[in-house]
Amino acid sequence: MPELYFSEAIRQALEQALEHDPSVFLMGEDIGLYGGAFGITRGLSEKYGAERVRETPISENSVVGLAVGAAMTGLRPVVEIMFMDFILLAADQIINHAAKLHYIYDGQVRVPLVIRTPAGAGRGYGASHSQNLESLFLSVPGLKVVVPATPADAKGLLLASIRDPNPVLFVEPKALYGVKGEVPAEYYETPLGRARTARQGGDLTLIAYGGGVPLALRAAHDLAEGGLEAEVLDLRTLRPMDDETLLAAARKTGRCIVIEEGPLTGGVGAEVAARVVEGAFASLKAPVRRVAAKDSPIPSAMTLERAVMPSVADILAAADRLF
Amino acid sequence: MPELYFSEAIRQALEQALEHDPSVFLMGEDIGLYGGAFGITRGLSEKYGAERVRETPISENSVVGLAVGAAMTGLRPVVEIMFMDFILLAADQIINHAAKLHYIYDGQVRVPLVIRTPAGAGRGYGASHSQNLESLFLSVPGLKVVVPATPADAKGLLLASIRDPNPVLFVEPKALYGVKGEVPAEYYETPLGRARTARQGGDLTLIAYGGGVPLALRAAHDLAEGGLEAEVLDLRTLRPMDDETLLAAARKTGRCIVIEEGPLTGGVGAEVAARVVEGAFASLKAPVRRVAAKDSPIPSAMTLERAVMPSVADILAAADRLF
Amino acid sequence: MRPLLDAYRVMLLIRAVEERVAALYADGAIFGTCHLCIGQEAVAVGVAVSSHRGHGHLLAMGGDPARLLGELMGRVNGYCRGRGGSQHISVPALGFLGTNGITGGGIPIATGAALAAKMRNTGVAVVCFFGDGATNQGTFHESLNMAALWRLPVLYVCENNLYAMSEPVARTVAGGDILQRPRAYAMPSARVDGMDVEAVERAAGRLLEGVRAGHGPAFLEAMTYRFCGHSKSDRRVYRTREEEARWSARDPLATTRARLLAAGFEPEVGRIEHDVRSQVAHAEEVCRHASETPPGDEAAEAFAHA
Amino acid sequence: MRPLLDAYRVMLLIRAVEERVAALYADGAIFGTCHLCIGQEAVAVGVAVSSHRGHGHLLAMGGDPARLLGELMGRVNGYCRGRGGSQHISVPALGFLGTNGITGGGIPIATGAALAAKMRNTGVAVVCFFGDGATNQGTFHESLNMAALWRLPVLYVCENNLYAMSEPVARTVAGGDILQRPRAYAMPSARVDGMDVEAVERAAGRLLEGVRAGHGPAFLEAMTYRFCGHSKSDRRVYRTREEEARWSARDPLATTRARLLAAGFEPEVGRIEHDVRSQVAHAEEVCRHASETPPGDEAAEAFAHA
Ligand SMILES: Cc1ncc(C[n+]2csc(CCOP(=O)(O)OP(=O)(O)O)c2C)c(N)n1
Ligand SMILES: Cc1ncc(C[n+]2csc(CCOP(=O)(O)OP(=O)(O)O)c2C)c(N)n1
Ligand SMILES: [Mg+2]
Ligand SMILES: [Mg+2]
Repeated sequence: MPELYFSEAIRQALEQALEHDPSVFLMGEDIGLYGGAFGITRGLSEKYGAERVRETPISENSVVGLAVGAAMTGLRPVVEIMFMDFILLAADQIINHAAKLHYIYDGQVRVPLVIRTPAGAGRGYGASHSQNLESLFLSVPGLKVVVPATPADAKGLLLASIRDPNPVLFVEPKALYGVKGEVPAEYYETPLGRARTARQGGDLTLIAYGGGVPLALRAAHDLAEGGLEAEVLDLRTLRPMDDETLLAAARKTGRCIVIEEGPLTGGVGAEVAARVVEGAFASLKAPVRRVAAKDSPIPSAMTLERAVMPSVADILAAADRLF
Repeated sequence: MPELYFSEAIRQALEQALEHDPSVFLMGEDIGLYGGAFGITRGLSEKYGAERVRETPISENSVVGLAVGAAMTGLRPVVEIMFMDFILLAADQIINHAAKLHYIYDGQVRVPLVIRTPAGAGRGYGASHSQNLESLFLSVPGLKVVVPATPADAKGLLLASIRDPNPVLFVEPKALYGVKGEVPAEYYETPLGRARTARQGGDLTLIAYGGGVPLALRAAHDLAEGGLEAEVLDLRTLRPMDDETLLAAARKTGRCIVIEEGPLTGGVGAEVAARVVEGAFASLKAPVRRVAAKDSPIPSAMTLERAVMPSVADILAAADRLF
Repeated sequence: MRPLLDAYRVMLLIRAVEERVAALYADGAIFGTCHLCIGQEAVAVGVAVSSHRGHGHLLAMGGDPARLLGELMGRVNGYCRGRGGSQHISVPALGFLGTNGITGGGIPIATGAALAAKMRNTGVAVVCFFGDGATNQGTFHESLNMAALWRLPVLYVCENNLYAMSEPVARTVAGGDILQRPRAYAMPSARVDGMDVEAVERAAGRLLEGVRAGHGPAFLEAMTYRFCGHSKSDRRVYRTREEEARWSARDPLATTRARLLAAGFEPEVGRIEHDVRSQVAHAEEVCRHASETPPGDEAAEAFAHA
Repeated sequence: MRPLLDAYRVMLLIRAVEERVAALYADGAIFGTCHLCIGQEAVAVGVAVSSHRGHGHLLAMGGDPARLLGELMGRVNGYCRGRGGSQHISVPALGFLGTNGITGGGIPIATGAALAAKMRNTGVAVVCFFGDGATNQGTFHESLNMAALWRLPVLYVCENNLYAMSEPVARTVAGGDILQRPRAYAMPSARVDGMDVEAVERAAGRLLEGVRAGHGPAFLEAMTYRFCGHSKSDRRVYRTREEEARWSARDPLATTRARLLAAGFEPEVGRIEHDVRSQVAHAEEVCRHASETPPGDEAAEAFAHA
C-alpha cells in the first residue's frame, strides 16, 4: 500500500471528492496557487479551476455563511479555515445556522458542509495560531466533530465527512501533517462515529484523539517497559461519540486516562470522563484521570509552550496514580 | 431588607457601579431610552447620559472589541449582548483577544470587561434566542464565567464582576428575571469563585447553577416528601470553579446529580462530573448523573420546548437511579 | 391593472394575517415573540431569503396562511411543525429559504444560495431581505463584497424602516446614507418609496433584469415604516405619535386600494377583501383544530440521516 | 532635514532588525512564524495599534530592538518574555498597544482605545495599522462605522501592499478601490505613496490634525510592497519577479538615503548607519546571553489578580 504523509492523504481525499462528485467544491483563503497555508490544496486549483477551488477574501464568518447557503441549495462545500483559532469568527454561522437549520426547519433542508481546519500547538506560533478549540464545538447539537490521528483515517474520515448530510467540523492536528502512514489509493470512506482501538492492553485504558494518540502510544510503549499493558483508544469522532467502544474499553481495564491537547477545564476529556463514569461506574477501579494542556493561552516561546502542552511524562504520572 | 426582582437587582448593581466608579460605562443595543430588550437598563441613560450608557449599532463582534480596547486603556466597560445566542458573533473578540491579552502580554495589560447576557429557554423564542452557551466559554483560559441564581447574588456577583480585573462573562438566566428576593440596598460584592449551599441535606447532592437552581430546589422538596434529604449546591461561578465546596458537597453524600439548562453533551455537567470523580472517587456510592437539555436545537413550540428542557421529573428520575 | 390587483390581494393577506397574529399573541395562543411587518407590505411582494420580520415575505412567495399560523401556534400543520417559530420558518418548496433570528445572519446564506445558483447554472436569482440595522453587521459587508467580486445573482433588498428596534438610522449608520455601502463595492443600487408597491415592483424589476443578465448583484433600499412596535413588548418611546401618523397616512394598502377604486375596480376589490377575510378565518380555524406538535426523539433528529 | 534623518535612522533600524530576524529564523534561533515588513518601512514611522506585521511599528514607536528580538527568541528580556511572540507583542509604556495575530482583530481594539481616549479626555489620537486584506473583515466595517458615528480620535492606516498573503487586491476588494470604504461612512481619507516617507508623514500629519481637532476619524491608504514573502514559507508563486524588481527599485531606504546624500548629509548618514549596525549587533548579543524564559504557574497567570 502506498505511504503518504497525513497532509497528502487529506489532499488525496479532496481530490477524489472533487473528482467523484461535481457538487463538491472548496472555499478558503489562499487555497489556490498558494495551496493554502499548509500546502494541503496545492495543485488542486490548477486541476479543478478557480470556480471549484474558490479563493475567498478574509471574511471567515461570511465564507462559512455562503457555504451554508450553498449547502442548503444542492452543493457540498468544503471550507478551509486557515487556523482553527480563526473559526471563532465563524462561530455564529456554524452554531446558529449550519448546525440548527436541518432540525428547526423540520428536516426540509440539509446542510452537507465540511469545515476543515488545522489545530494545535507545538510550533511556537503563539496564542492566536495554536489552539485546540474542538471542545467548544462538542456541545453543539447538529454538528459532527471529527479528528483523525493517522493518514489513512485522515483520508477515509474526510471522505465520509464530505458525504455526510450534516455539517462536519474536521479538525486536522497540524503536528501530524508530517507523519507518514499507509493509505489505500482508491476512494474509501471510514464511517463517522466509530472509535478505533490503536493498541490492545489489559491493565489500563488511554483514551485519546488527534494529536493525543501518538502521545498515548508513546506512553503505552514506556508503560509496557514497566510491565503495564495499556489499551489505546482513538476516538476519531468526538460527536457523535462511540459510547459502545468507549465503555467497553473502559470496562476492560477499569482504569482510564483521557488525553487531549486542548486545555483541561471544559475539555473533551470532561465529557469522556462523565460518560465513562455514567456508563462503566461498576467497573472503575480508580478515578478517571485527565491529561490536557494547562489552563492558559498558548505561549509562543518554546520553553513555555512545552510546559503548557501535555506530555508523555504527564500520562505516565497520571498512570502512576491509577494503581 | 427590600425585595427586588432579579432584573431590578441587576439594574441596581449597574446603577451603583455607574455611581461608584467613573470608569464604568455601559454599551449595548437599545440600552438607552428603550432600556434594553428586557428593560434591565431602563432609566439609566436618562440619569447617566448617552456617553456612559452607550447605544451601539448591531455589530456584536466589534462592540466587544471596542470594549476590549477601552478596558485595556483605563475604562471598565459593561457590554450587554441582547441574547446570549448573539454572543457567538463576538466569540473571536472574547476568546482570542479579551481572555488572552493579560497573559500573552505578560501582565502588562488588564482587560476588566463584563459581558452581561440573558440566556435560556422557556419562552418559545426559538433556536436563535434561547440557548445556554456557557459551556462553550467554560474552556477559555483567562475568562471568568458567572451565573447568578438569586436576586441578591445577581447584584453582588455583578458588582464583583465589574470590579474584577479580568474579563467576565455574566450570564443572566432570563427565566429568573421575574423572581423576587431580598436584596441589600447598599453596594456590596459577592466574591467570585465561591459556591453557595442553597439547601442542606445528607442523602444526595444536587449540583446546579443559574436556572437549574430553582429546579433543583423543587426536586429537593419533592424528594424530601419521599424521605430523601438533598443538599443543593449553587455553583455561582463556573470558572474558576469552587472545587473545595464542590468536593465537600460530593463527599458528604457520595451521590451526585449535576443539573444544567444547556444541552447534555459537552456541557458544564461534564466538567463537574469529571472533577467530582477525580476529587471524590473514594466517597462515591453511585455514578454522577447529569440532567440537562436534550441534544437538539431549542424548538419554538411550547410542547417541544418543554420536552427538550430539563425538568424536575428528570431530576427525580436520576435520583431514583442513584440508590 | 391585473398586477396591481394581485399585489393588493397579497398585501391584504399579509396585513390580515399579521393582525390575526397580533390578536392571537395577545390571547396567548401564540407563544414566543414575533416581529410584524404591518406597514411594510409593499416591499414584500415578489421575492426569497428573509430576516426576523418575514411573515410577509413568505406570504408574498405564495405561503399558505394556515401553515404559517400553524407554525407560530406550534401545531402539526405548521411549516416546520413549530420547531422553528416566527424567526425560523423555511419553505424550500416555494423557494423561500427561511426567516432568520440573527440580524445579518441571512445575508451570507442568501449570497451562498446565489453562488450555488451560479455554479449550478440554474438561472435563479436570489432576493435577500434585511433591515437598515442589519447593514451594520460585518456579514453585510463581507457578503456584498464577495457577491460583487464573483458577480453573483442576488438582489439585496434593504427595508429601511428608519429604526433598528429603538435606534434611529441617524444614530447607527455613519453618514446616514445606506446606499453608499453597496456603492463602495461598485454595486448598482437604487432607493425607492417602499410604501408604493408599483414603484417597488418597477425598481426591483429593473435591478433584477441586470442580476438575471449576469451583471452581478444589485441593491435596493426601500423606504418604509413599521406601523407596530418592534416586537410585542415595545412601548415605542423612541418615536413620536406624530411621526407615526405621518407614515400611517401613507399606508400602502390604502394607497393601492384608492388607486384600484379610482380605476373602477370596486367589484374586484370587494371580492378580494371578501376572499382574504375568509381565507384567513379559515386558516385560523384549521390551526385551532390542528393538534399541538407531539415531541419525538428530538436529539436524534438534530442530525440528518443518510 | 533633521526629520528626514530621524526617519532614515528608524527605517534603517527596522530594516536591519528584520534582516536579522530573517537570519535568526533561518538558523532556528527564532521559533514560530513572523511577518517581515521589509519594503514597508516608510509607512511605519510615527505611530499605535498594529497588525500581524508589526515589528516596524513597534520600532518606530521607540521599541528597543533587544527586547523585540528577545521576544521573538523566547528570552526573559523579551517585551512579553516570549509569551506573545511576533504576533502578540505589547508595550503599553510606549503607547504601543500591541500586534495582533487575527486579521482585523486589532481594528475594534484600536477604536475602543480611541473611545476611551475621548471619554477620558486624554487628548490622545490612536493610529491603527492593518493591511488591504483586513479591509474585508466585518470588524473593519463595524469599527469604522462606530468611529465615524461617535467621532472618535483614530487614524486608520491601511498598508496596501497589493496582496493579502497570495491574494491580489483585485481579487479580494470589490471595485478595487479601498478608499470607497471609509467614504461610505463619510470619513475623510487619502491615498499616499507608501514608499515615500516624507509623503507619508505629510499625509498622516494632515489627517491627524483633523483627528486631533475632534473632527472624528480619518483614513490613510499607503501604497507599499512587501519585499519578502508573506511569511517564511512563502514561495511567492502569485507574483512575478519583474513586479518585485519594479518595487525594489523604489526601496524607501534607498530613496531616503539618496535624498539625504544629495542634500549633503553624507557624514550624518554614515554615522546613522554605523550606529544602527552596532545597535542591532548589540541587541542580538544581549538576546544570546539572555536566558530562555523559565515556565512558572502559567495557568494561574492566565488571570490577573486584584
Ligand atoms: C445578532 C443579533 N443582534 C441583535 C438582535 C436583536 N434584534 C432583532 S431585530 C433587531 C433590529 C433589527 O433592525 P433592522 O435590521 O433595521 O430590522 P427591523 O427590525 O427594523 O425590520 C435587533 C437588534 C438579533 N436578533 N440578532
Ligand atoms: C482571522 C484571520 N484570518 C486569516 C489569517 C491568516 N493571515 C494572516 S496575514 C493574512 C493576510 C493579511 O493580508 P493584509 O491584511 O493585506 O496584510 P499583509 O500581510 O499584506 O501585511 C492572512 C490571510 C489570520 N491571521 N487571521
Ligand atoms: Mg429597521
Ligand atoms: Mg496586504
